[in-house]
Amino acid sequence: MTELDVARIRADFPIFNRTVRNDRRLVYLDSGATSQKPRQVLDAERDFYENHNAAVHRGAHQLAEEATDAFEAARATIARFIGAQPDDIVFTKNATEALNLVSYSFLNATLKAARSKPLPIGAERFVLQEGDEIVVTEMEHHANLVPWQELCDKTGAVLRWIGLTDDGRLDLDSIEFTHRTKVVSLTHQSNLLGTVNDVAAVVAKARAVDALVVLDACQSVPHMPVDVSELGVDFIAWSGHKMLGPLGIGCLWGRSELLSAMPPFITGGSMIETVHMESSTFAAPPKRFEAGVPMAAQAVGLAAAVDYLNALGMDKVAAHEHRLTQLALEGLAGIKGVRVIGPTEAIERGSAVSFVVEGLHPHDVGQILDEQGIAVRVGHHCAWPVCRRYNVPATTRATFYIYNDDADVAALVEGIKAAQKFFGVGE
Amino acid sequence: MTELDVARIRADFPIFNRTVRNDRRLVYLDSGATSQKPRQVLDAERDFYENHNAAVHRGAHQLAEEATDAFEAARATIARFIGAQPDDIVFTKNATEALNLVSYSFLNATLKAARSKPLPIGAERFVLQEGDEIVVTEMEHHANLVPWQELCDKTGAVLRWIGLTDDGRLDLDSIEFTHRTKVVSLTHQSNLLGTVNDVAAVVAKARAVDALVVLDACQSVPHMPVDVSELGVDFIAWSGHKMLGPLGIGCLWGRSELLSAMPPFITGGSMIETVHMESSTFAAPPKRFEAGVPMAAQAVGLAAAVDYLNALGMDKVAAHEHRLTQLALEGLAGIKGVRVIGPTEAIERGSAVSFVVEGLHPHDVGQILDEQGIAVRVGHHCAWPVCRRYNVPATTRATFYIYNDDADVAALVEGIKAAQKFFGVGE
Amino acid sequence: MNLENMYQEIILDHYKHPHGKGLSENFAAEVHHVNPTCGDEITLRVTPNEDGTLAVSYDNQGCSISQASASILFDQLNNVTFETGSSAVDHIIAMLQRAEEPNEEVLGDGIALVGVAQYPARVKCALLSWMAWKDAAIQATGKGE
Amino acid sequence: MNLENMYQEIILDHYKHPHGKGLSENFAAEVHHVNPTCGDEITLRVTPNEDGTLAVSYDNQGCSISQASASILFDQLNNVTFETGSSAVDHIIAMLQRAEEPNEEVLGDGIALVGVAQYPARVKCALLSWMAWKDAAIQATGKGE
Ligand SMILES: Cc1ncc(COP(=O)(O)O)c(C=O)c1O
Ligand SMILES: Cc1ncc(COP(=O)(O)O)c(C=O)c1O
Repeated sequence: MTELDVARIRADFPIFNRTVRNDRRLVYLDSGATSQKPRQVLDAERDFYENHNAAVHRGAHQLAEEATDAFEAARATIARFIGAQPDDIVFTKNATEALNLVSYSFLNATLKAARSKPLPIGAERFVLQEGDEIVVTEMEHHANLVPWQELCDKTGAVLRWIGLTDDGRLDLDSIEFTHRTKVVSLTHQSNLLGTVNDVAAVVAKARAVDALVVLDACQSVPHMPVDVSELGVDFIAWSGHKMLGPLGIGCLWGRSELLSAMPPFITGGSMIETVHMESSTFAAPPKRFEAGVPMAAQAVGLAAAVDYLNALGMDKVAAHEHRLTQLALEGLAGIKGVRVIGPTEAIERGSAVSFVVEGLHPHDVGQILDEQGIAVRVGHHCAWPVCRRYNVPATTRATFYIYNDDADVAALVEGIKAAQKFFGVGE
Repeated sequence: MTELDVARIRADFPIFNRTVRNDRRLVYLDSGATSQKPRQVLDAERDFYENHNAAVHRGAHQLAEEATDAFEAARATIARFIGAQPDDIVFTKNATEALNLVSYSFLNATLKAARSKPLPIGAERFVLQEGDEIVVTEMEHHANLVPWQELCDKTGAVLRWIGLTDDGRLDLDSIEFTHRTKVVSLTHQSNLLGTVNDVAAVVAKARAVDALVVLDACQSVPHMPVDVSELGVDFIAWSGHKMLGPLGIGCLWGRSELLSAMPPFITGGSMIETVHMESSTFAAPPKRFEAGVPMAAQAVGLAAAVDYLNALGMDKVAAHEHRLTQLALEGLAGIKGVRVIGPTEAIERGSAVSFVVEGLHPHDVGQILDEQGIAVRVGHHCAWPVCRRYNVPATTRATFYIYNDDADVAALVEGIKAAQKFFGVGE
Repeated sequence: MNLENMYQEIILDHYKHPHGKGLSENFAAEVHHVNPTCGDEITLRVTPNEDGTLAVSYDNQGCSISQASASILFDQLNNVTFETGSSAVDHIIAMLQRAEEPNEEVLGDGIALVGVAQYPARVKCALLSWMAWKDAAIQATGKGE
Repeated sequence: MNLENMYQEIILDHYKHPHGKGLSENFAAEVHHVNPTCGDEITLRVTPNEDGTLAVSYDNQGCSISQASASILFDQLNNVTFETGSSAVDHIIAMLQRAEEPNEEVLGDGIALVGVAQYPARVKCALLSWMAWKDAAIQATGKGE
């Protein structure tokens, strides 16, 4: 058996026991925003609370030991999932915080250097000069755009971006990286277009000018095998909640020597080495970046999600999504008045399929789909510049995951036709 | 019945079904680090995931509507608990992030002002000049000390602090606030000493020089009635996990006009108004400070914790803890060689009771207690400067909560005696 | 489908044939409001007339609900006083929060928007133009709340 | 109590009567290590002798385990070569992670620390002085890992 057994998978997800709107079957096509959670993840989290709950890294009693063990074992499981070492994984509240952690490292190193305050060895890589360049792409999620705009506003660095081709790909020739380019931050897979970017090509260009590379892996780690030792990037950031894990946890992976060179971001308890009223020194990564009591139960839940995905096999997950994406693209191509925004063929693309329906606003499309039990997302999907680039005010987006099947794709296609009919557009 | 029914309360906490070490009854005296969780909180979180899970504020489908409703209803419940308006409550991952959010507002406003970048109306209050003063106290948790040290390091502001008296109180005359004092940040209750500070007196001094007042309420909101409309402070920060709530959520309350005047801290999706590649504008609070998919399930769990505490009555919770504290202080006073660090009478103090045992290191005391099933915390409790102030390398700390009773206090007293006997110290 | 409650004929009609769309050159105050979740946008201008009423003009893009709502707003609030307009805004908010019954005298065709109250995520769409009007009218008249 | 495994007589003895405590004035490298969780501290100095071995001196404060461990370290590592000391450090780490059986030839009284492995939170206490020695020895000799 080489394919996913969707019926069996669905049985693990309690939410599919409920119906939506007038007793319709739930067709959940919004995993790009957040995934549903299997029993196994909820059980793992609950077991932590019911049997091992304590503040981790803070106590010597048995519960504290058990909680700490569970937390660090979770870190190791998650690290293994992306081919990394445990100490190079930092837990954050979501991917957004992880990306901000990197951008604030530049800010904090720059400010401390300017005042000759102590900095970790190697922190020069994070010190910006007025006019230094930060490169993003035009297809970034706001989480990988706004933090860099903010960094530029506060340091005098300049934001530049890689443009997009008409068919939804990076136009790598649209800008040159220069010796002023200090960091390139891009998404692995666009959450709006579905495009999977050619990371190797960007890394090669960045290495040529000695720039660091940050990868927003929110839409890749949940959906395909990802191995940091092969990617060649310096940081990757992603969220737990999009990969079957709990809300409230995200991850940053960074090259060990870079994490060690970064000043802290959020400061407080558990990230220190010594504290005097006058000044403090800081622990080594990952603790340096995990101030305060951490989300240990969520880490344990996320590790259970990793176990769940590993048991399915990430290759199979990717193949399954690929097939559904292909089906969906074909189905949408068959509806008059529907235009896909992003690659129209299932080549180097993931399962985020955005489209517009002529004569209908996405909000209205989404509403009619919802009435049929089909949950899609409508709007700019936190990637407003992409909408502008393709001259649409918003899109309707379907995203597929392990619990979706052919019937879900068919429901989407029929649903769009029903929307056209309702509003009297289309054929 | 005016007292808490501890047996009944304990029945709500699954963790008390287990034993620790050699099948000992769990005597959990570490709620100051994190509290245990009742069934009701775990059920609420699970119900969210099993029946309403979706990314909040991001979709138009039914699940997204339900998730958003649950999240915002939770905010309203939590706001009511401290006498606040929902929109003045910002969710963070823990209290540490909440305190950093405030300190970074000063940093970000200062940097943007220096480059004439757009700032919200009223942001001048957050702009620091070289030599401006930030005041904390010598009894702060690292979470309310290190962020301010960092802010000073990056802006040239100067950190000053209110010293402590020998009996563990703030020595309010130890420093004068000046016209340079921009913000005073102090703890409501010391997590090490147990001291409950005279907030009104500090507020009066701060108002006289027009300084903002930040209150670290981590050890007060879980343990006593707290009403922001009576406190007179400008911000309060606390964590969910110390008040029966899930890990991974904290809260910042701020005066509406101040939150509105603050530039964003962590930036990304859901906190924006418009986004262009060149620049962005930001949403009103609380969204401005809640970038990325938020911890909605945890908010729902925390609201259930609030409901649980409300049903008990915070007055009764405080009275119950007060009685246990009194008992504990009496019990410790009766052991030769034991010295309490902090107020020795249960007046203006909470249930955190720290002590040292002559001839024994706290780590060893904690170990012997642990062997008897008694979970205490040992070390500097993230308040290292307090240890230095009282000339102890560390302390052993017991903290009491709603599920503790007289037998727990007695176990602690007997346990300490056993430790003395084991190591051959004491009488 | 149950949706007919929200998408009443009269709403779809305003959507397809909006009233008064297009900006006038004269204005005392202009505002630009967006719904950051979905990108709906409206530019709205207000000018006091000699008789103390306020003329309104607008241009917008968005879903059927936000477009129809703006068209209805034009019918109801063009050339009314600040006070009349403000109380209409208060009423439509209350209606969409199910706090008040629809009042046709105040809202005209706007009472057909009552079906939107069933779909909390769409309430913002229906209110976008009304909040913009309030904002612009306050700026144009200097009247506070 | 089961604790006797960790608090063996021999450990308590080192704790109460530590060997070699006190800093010598001569040193090539000095390090200060802390256990940030509980505040245990050690200052440790290393000086190469003429024969190529390394003299060690230290001062510390902390719990019985960290104090006893430092006293044992003094017995075992004072005036040994970098290589001998390093492999002892490797061995005690492995022993405390239960990856190797205690080897008395290498650790002397240190094999009594094996009981600490049951209490993960205390492992750091037992290792504090050994990690400090390694750090100082590398600095004093310029030898890497
Ligand atoms: C007084 C005080 N402030 C701040 C904190 C930090 O809270 P958290 O670790 O949940 O961020 C704590 C608890 O650890 C505390 O007791
Ligand atoms: C590509 C991409 N980047 C970043 C994010 C932000 O993730 P989070 O909201 O979990 O921080 C998302 C999802 O919202 C995303 O799809």
